[in-house]
Amino acid sequence: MGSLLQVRNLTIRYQVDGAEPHHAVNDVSFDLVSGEVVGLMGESGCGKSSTALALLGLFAKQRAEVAGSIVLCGQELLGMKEAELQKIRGSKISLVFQEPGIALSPMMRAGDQVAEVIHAHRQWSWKRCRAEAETILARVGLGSAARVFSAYPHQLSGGQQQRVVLAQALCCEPSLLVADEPTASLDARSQAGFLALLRGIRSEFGISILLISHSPELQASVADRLLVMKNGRIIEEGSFEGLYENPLHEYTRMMLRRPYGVKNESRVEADAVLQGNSFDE
Amino acid sequence: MKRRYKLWATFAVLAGFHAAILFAGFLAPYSFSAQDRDAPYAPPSRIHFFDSHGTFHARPFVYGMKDDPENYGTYRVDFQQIYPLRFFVTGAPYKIAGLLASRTHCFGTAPGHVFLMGTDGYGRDQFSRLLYGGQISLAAGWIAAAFSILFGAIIGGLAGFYGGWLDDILMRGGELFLALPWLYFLFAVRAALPLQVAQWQVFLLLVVVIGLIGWARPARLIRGIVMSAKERNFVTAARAFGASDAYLLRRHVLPQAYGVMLTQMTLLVPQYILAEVTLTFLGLGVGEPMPSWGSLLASLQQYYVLASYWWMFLPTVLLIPVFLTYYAAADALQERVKSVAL
Amino acid sequence: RAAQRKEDLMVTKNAPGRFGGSITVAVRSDPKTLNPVLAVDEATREIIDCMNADLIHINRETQQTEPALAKSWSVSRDGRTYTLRLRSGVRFSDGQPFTADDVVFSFELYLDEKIHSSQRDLLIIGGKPISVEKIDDYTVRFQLAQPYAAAERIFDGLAILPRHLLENAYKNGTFAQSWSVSTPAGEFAGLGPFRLKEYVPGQHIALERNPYYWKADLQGCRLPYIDELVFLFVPSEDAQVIRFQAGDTDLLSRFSAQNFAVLQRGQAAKGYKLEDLGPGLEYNFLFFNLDNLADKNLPEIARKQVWFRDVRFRQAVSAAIDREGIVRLVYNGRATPLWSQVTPGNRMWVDASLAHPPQSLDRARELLKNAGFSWNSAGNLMDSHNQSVEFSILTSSSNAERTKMATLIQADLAQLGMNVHVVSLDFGAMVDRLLNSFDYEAAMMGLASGDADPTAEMNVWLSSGGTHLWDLTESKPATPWETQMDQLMNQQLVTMNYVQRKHLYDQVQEIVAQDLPVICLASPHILIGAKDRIGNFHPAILAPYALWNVDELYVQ
Amino acid sequence: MNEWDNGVLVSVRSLSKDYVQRRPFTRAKFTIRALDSVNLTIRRGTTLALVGESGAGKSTLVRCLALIERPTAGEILWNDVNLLALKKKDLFAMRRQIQVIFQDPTSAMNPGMTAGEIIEEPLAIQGIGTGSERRQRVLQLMEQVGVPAKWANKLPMEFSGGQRQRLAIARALALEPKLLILDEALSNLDLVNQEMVLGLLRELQAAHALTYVHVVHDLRMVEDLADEVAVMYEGRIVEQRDARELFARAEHPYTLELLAAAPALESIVAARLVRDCR
Amino acid sequence: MRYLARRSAHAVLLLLAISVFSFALLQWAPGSFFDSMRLDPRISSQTVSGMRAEYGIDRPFVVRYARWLSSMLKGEMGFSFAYGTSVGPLLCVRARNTLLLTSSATLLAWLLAIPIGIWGAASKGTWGDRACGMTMSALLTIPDLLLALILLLLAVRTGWFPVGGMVSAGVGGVDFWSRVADVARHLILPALGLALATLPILVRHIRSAMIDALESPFIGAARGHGIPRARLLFRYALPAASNPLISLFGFSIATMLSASVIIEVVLSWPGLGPLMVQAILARDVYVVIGVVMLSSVFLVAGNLVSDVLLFMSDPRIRVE
Ligand SMILES: Nc1ncnc2c1ncn2[C@@H]1O[C@H](COP(=O)(O)OP(=O)(O)OP(=O)(O)O)[C@@H](O)[C@H]1O
Ligand SMILES: Nc1ncnc2c1ncn2[C@@H]1O[C@H](COP(=O)(O)OP(=O)(O)OP(=O)(O)O)[C@@H](O)[C@H]1O
Ligand SMILES: [Mg+2]
Ligand SMILES: [Mg+2]
Repeated sequence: MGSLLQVRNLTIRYQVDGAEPHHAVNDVSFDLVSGEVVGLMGESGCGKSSTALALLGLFAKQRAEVAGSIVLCGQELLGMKEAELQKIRGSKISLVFQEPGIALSPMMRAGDQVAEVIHAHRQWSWKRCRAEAETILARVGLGSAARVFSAYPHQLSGGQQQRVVLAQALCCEPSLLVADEPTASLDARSQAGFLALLRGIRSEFGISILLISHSPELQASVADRLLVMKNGRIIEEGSFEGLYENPLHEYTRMMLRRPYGVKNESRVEADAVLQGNSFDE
Repeated sequence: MKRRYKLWATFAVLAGFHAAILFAGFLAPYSFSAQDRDAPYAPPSRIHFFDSHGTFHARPFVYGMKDDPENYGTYRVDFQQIYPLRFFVTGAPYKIAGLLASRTHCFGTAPGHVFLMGTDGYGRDQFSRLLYGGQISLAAGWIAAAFSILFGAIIGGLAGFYGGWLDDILMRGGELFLALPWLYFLFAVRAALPLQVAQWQVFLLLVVVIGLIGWARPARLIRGIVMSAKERNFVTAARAFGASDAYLLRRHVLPQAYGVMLTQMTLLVPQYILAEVTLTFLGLGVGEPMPSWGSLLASLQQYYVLASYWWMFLPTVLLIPVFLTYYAAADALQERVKSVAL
Repeated sequence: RAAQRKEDLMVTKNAPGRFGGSITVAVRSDPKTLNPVLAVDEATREIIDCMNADLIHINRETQQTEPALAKSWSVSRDGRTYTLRLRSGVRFSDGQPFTADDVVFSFELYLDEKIHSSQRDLLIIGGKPISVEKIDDYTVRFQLAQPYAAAERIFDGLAILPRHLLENAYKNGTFAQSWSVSTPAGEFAGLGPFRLKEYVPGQHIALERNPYYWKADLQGCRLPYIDELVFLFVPSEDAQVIRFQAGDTDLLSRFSAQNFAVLQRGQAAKGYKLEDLGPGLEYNFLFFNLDNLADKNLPEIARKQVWFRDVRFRQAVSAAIDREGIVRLVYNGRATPLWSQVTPGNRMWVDASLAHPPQSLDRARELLKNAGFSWNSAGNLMDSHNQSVEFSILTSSSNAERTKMATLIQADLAQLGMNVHVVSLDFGAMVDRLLNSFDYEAAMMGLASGDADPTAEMNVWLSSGGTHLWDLTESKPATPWETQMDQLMNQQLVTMNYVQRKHLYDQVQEIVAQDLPVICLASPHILIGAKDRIGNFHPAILAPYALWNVDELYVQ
Repeated sequence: MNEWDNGVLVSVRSLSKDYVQRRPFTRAKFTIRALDSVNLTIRRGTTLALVGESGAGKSTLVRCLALIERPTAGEILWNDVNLLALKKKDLFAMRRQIQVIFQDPTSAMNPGMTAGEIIEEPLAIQGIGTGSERRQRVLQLMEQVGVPAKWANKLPMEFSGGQRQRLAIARALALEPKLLILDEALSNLDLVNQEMVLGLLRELQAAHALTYVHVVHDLRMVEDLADEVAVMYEGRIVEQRDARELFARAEHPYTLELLAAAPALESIVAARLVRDCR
Repeated sequence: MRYLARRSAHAVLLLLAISVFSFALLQWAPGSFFDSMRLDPRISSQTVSGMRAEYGIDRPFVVRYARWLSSMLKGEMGFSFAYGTSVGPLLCVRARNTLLLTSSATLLAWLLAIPIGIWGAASKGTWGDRACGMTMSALLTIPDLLLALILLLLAVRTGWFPVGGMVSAGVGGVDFWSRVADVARHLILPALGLALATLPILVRHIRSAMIDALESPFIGAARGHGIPRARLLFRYALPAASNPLISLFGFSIATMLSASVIIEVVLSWPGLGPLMVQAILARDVYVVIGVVMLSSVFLVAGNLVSDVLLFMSDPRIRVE
């Protein structure tokens, strides 16, 4: 499989009013192969979301300075014209925003927001886009899709909002999905469902995923490879089990291992219950 | 960094404008009421360095004027008379910033006249009148606009924040205000004032009245925003800390209307300055011989001025950058106080 | 019966013109009514006059009376009985004959107290309404309570109305509502050169040729020449000027000297001509509040009235005024300075021997000094109680010229050390002060009587007159010169001999110039524009300036 | 026997909350029952974990508890006092006792205020300390939650998601409340920071006998941090138990499902290794 | 529905209040219609006072108000001293013309202002935006009257537009469509003038609200989903910026009857404007009150519309 995304020497500096610029991302390089799921982990504030935003070229000039190179399917994204970027965003590369609460327009119904994304990339009638949006919403686990469809974001629970955002990202079947904490406000059952969904589309369409998540469980379940970031740099890279078993840095170990819970005996029983319940369906 | 620089730059320019107006007495070569009955509607004096023979003069000069015998009421340059421009000349007495008496003017000519922007129908120097005019116009515009916005913010804020019957009462009250024929009120106020009150005071008073009456529009705009703003999560969050309504309004809700308030302000100041054009039309203007920007513009509204005396437009043209700087300042301020409308 | 009579056409002396075409004129506002009895304002009258005719008419060019619907008249020896012979065979615009009944009916309307015609007062002579009597179908007799010098002239502008159309309304008491602007065109009939064709509110009123009009030209062709006369309603003067310049309208009157200058520039190319007819009858003046303020609470003004009542003070003010400056700066030179109320345009009545002293500040200072005024170190004028002389001049904001004059006077008087404020109020507010509250110090006004004859001015100069602006509280003359003026005015009213009357009126003018109840300033010239293609165009200084001979105008 | 003697701090009795939503064009109303007669007891000095499916009504319950949403029916008793019937003045004092960290911390911060101002706000509103004391406290709080104090002048949108969440925690802690409600307050934090915040909370609990209601979706954390667990499902509390007990003796089918959906990390890693070997 | 009913009830009360206050204000203003008649030397003061009595000017306030109210209920809307007829029919035709003018001008102004304002916000800080700001402040500096005169001159010089009026003289007879075309041609200039006069206010508000809206994070998110720029501006940012614009829109309905006075006077559009100016200056009070009442109805309607739109556009605002 060919390389889908090449990031070279990505550097992001935030312009801060009245203070010196803040280096959020420093000289980050990595590759992503088609169909691959790469996990990105790291301490809060280490620059993960910034990297994700940079991949989609979402920085305004006066806010941040972005340098380096981002090549997607042989196209350099940095410095690309906004109009061309617009065609790529959402259809080739799409992003699940970290905080759904602020990523949704408060003035539009949830269903319409999904439909808008479809409408932007498909030459479909508006009616068809809406129908498609409804099926996608159902697929991301919004059981009462009709209600959610016509609800405004402030009428939805955190989890519901997150799934709307997920639906937006998935609706056009992008070749690269950048998911920034996609399950942060999902309960365990919904998370499992989401994982199933990811696997499903991955096997179905062969999309690659850059998965940003703090949850080692999530990373362990889906990520083929793991990048560990610290202070804006990638400090370690490798397969999950490799890093889990013998990390180079203490930092990595701390990111991956929960300091609690393991010692609890009752947990063993629960584990036993879970044994049969694999995610592969 | 860049943003801050922009704000200060616009403020500096504004400060410059205002200083020029404050020190009008010094900058203006003539008194605003000095009539030169031999030179009504004289065109602007051109400032020369070279005379008609091509000789260079280190000191800039203006030519004299004489009546054009062929066209009544127009002038010709009199190349015989050369009046050098002098600086810090002694002329009509005035008060610096309204306090210190002085007779020194920034520039002028000893004999002859220098009319930088021509003269009006009485032969009064337009440039001087423009400078002096700003004093009353700016004061009027600012005061009235401030009143409107202040009342608008208070009333619109309360109506939008509490809703219900309070909203009904305040907004219906606003409608009542908007609907009444205020012209009559102004007539009445003007008529009720004694004749001895100075005209510019009357005018200022009327503009303030207009400003007081004018709260209804900003109030409605602000109310709309407040209605939406008070439902935002951070307002709820502050409520959970026990914030009082006054605090919420002041700290969280009204700031979301700053953008609209600023916009209203930048629109209202010019509008109130120009309100005088209408007031003059109704006989409620600042009154002769006091100049004001409104009255300068009001004189433009006659066809013959439009058709014959292009320099009468110069005040308008000069007002554009002033208003534009207000906009720029408002823009810069808006960036500073911006509240993301989410 | 009457219709069988031979038609008694009036033949005009003008050069014969061409028939057909239409003329468009702009007026400031819609007509308020089309009923001649109720019409008050200028625009309304101008339109109504084109559709109606009077018995005796004042020729606007000669300023003399001439026969109209009355082909001749005779006056009794005592000057109290007028017998008018009417033209026979004349028809209204609907084809119905005109007889003495219509005249009697019309005067009944004008004189009816309940109708409140603004013309009624003109018909009250010596405190009694004139009486009308039908002698036969074509003769009427008018009885006056006292001899009246200008009796013939009162018939001017009194339209004769068709009894057959209006009698019912009058009897039902609905006359006040009849012939309003919403009445259909078919219900009108008049004796004027035109009749109503169409009225579109706010836009225009179109009149068409009256086929029964009673005038003919030298060749015996029935007037008027033009088929259609359209009045456009253009509310602003500037818009009128621009539309005239654009060729939208054919005639233009009532515009400022400045606009005259603008129009002059394009004159040749645009195919119109402009005429400066010299001063009209309007006179602008400054006057001081001489009302008796005893029962008003206006101590400040009452204090200043001590100055105002001093004739030397008024003379000083008059002497200080730069009338030439006013003419030049306010009117671009298209006005005539005035020292009394009669303008040189009023050829029959102007006192040519009146002195025209030029501006003289020295003389003014001299007069003030004699009156006990003095100057302090700052150059301010102080009265004998050492109060500084400061007063305000009230002007109407709707009249830019008068405000401008006041501003010039302000600067003139500043040279005398007087501190003068110009207070311009809207007309309503100003009039309220002049007439009701008397809360003013000095004011500027202009008056233009509709007629050149001095009788039109009675209300102004008689001390009991309703337009005796400077002192409305007065019922008996307060000063000797006022007594004399009352006498002179009353006397000229009953004097039938022109030379004697002129002598009396000259004396009035001299008193005005000397004692200055009002300080006359200037009279603007009547300025007229017309398209070159308008024939028989003979504008006059009396209103309607260009349209007075509309029946003779033609389009080349 | 009086339940307050058992150390019950808050008792929620048959609390219901209905939301109204309108259909797009017809504008027809329909009602969403977000809470359906919820009964809940919260014991003083303990941590209650609230788990449940997304949309189950956890946040709604939290908002009702925090007295920023009026329930449709029911009562909330705090030491015998019905909080819903409180007068304005008492409510003001009560607010200090109950603090909440919202699920969506960003929208709960005024985007025009700096981080320092945001954290200082509750102190200022409640009138605690002088200006400089408050600022001192703000910096201290920021350090405690692991956000560099030098960033006190940044605007909220200039922080990362996790940092904003920590600012929210700092703000809630500022008033030292008796009852602290955390609505998924750790969801955006990495393990290290989670542990750090939890440590802080534990410390405070030990020192001041604080009571926590903690909405979590990560069952793995529950037994570590909670004394008691309440499971919500479709607007109702279906189970309330001792945290340890829950894993052993869960009864409600939904609870069982929930437990089943959260495998332990070891098992996943083991599964991966197995898969790799195959 | 209940809301509308309540608002209508309020509106009736409000209109009553407006009429009472207007009456009081008119009472207070100096001068009366008959004063200027007294300046005519040919009319005696007895005649004038006779007329005053006839029209009931001297009656007490309450009596006059009651008389006016009853004539209002009959649809006459009082009596015009100048025209000697009832006010209702007088206003009717002109109100229609004014409405035609102002509604087309409002439409034009919004159609121009929305793209300009949005474009200004989207290209904030560019030279284009600055030039646009300059034009707008120039427009704001130019008094309406001057603007109207300039347009009139434009019409005269170019000959492209009819110079004032509403129909050409003599089109009475021709068929309906050419009459419509004729009116449309006459409409262009005044509508343009009116639109230009309100344009800077609208543009300024739209631009500023859009700048605020465009900085919201959800716009960034929408960008991230590849929403095309036009849709981003119109579908995402515009609704978020719409709040003050809706209030403004309400105003533009509210001021439909009174906004065009000067333009009407200069361009001789046969609307309420010239009538009202004359009535105000001549103190033809019932005409003034008639106009005031008519515009109050529009005011109430405009604000109602803006409130309903506000509730509909912003889901977060709760209707009580
Ligand atoms: N303002 C509102 N209007 C209408 N429905 C609402 C409103 N707020 C919440 N809801 C609905 O109420 C239900 C409960 O929402 P709540 O936010 O309490 O869920 P939650 O348990 O917090 O879920 P999550 O774990 O996803 O945050 C959801 O179905 C939600 O859509
Ligand atoms: N707009 C901004 N202006 C200034 N600094 C910023 C801005 N956005 C982010 N930062 C800073 O850049 C750094 C990286 O932020 P980023 O959002 O990429 O972190 P993250 O890895 O996503 O963290 P988290 O897991 O908490 O979301 C943080 O220290 C943050 O404070
Ligand atoms: Mg992040
Ligand atoms: Mg929730």
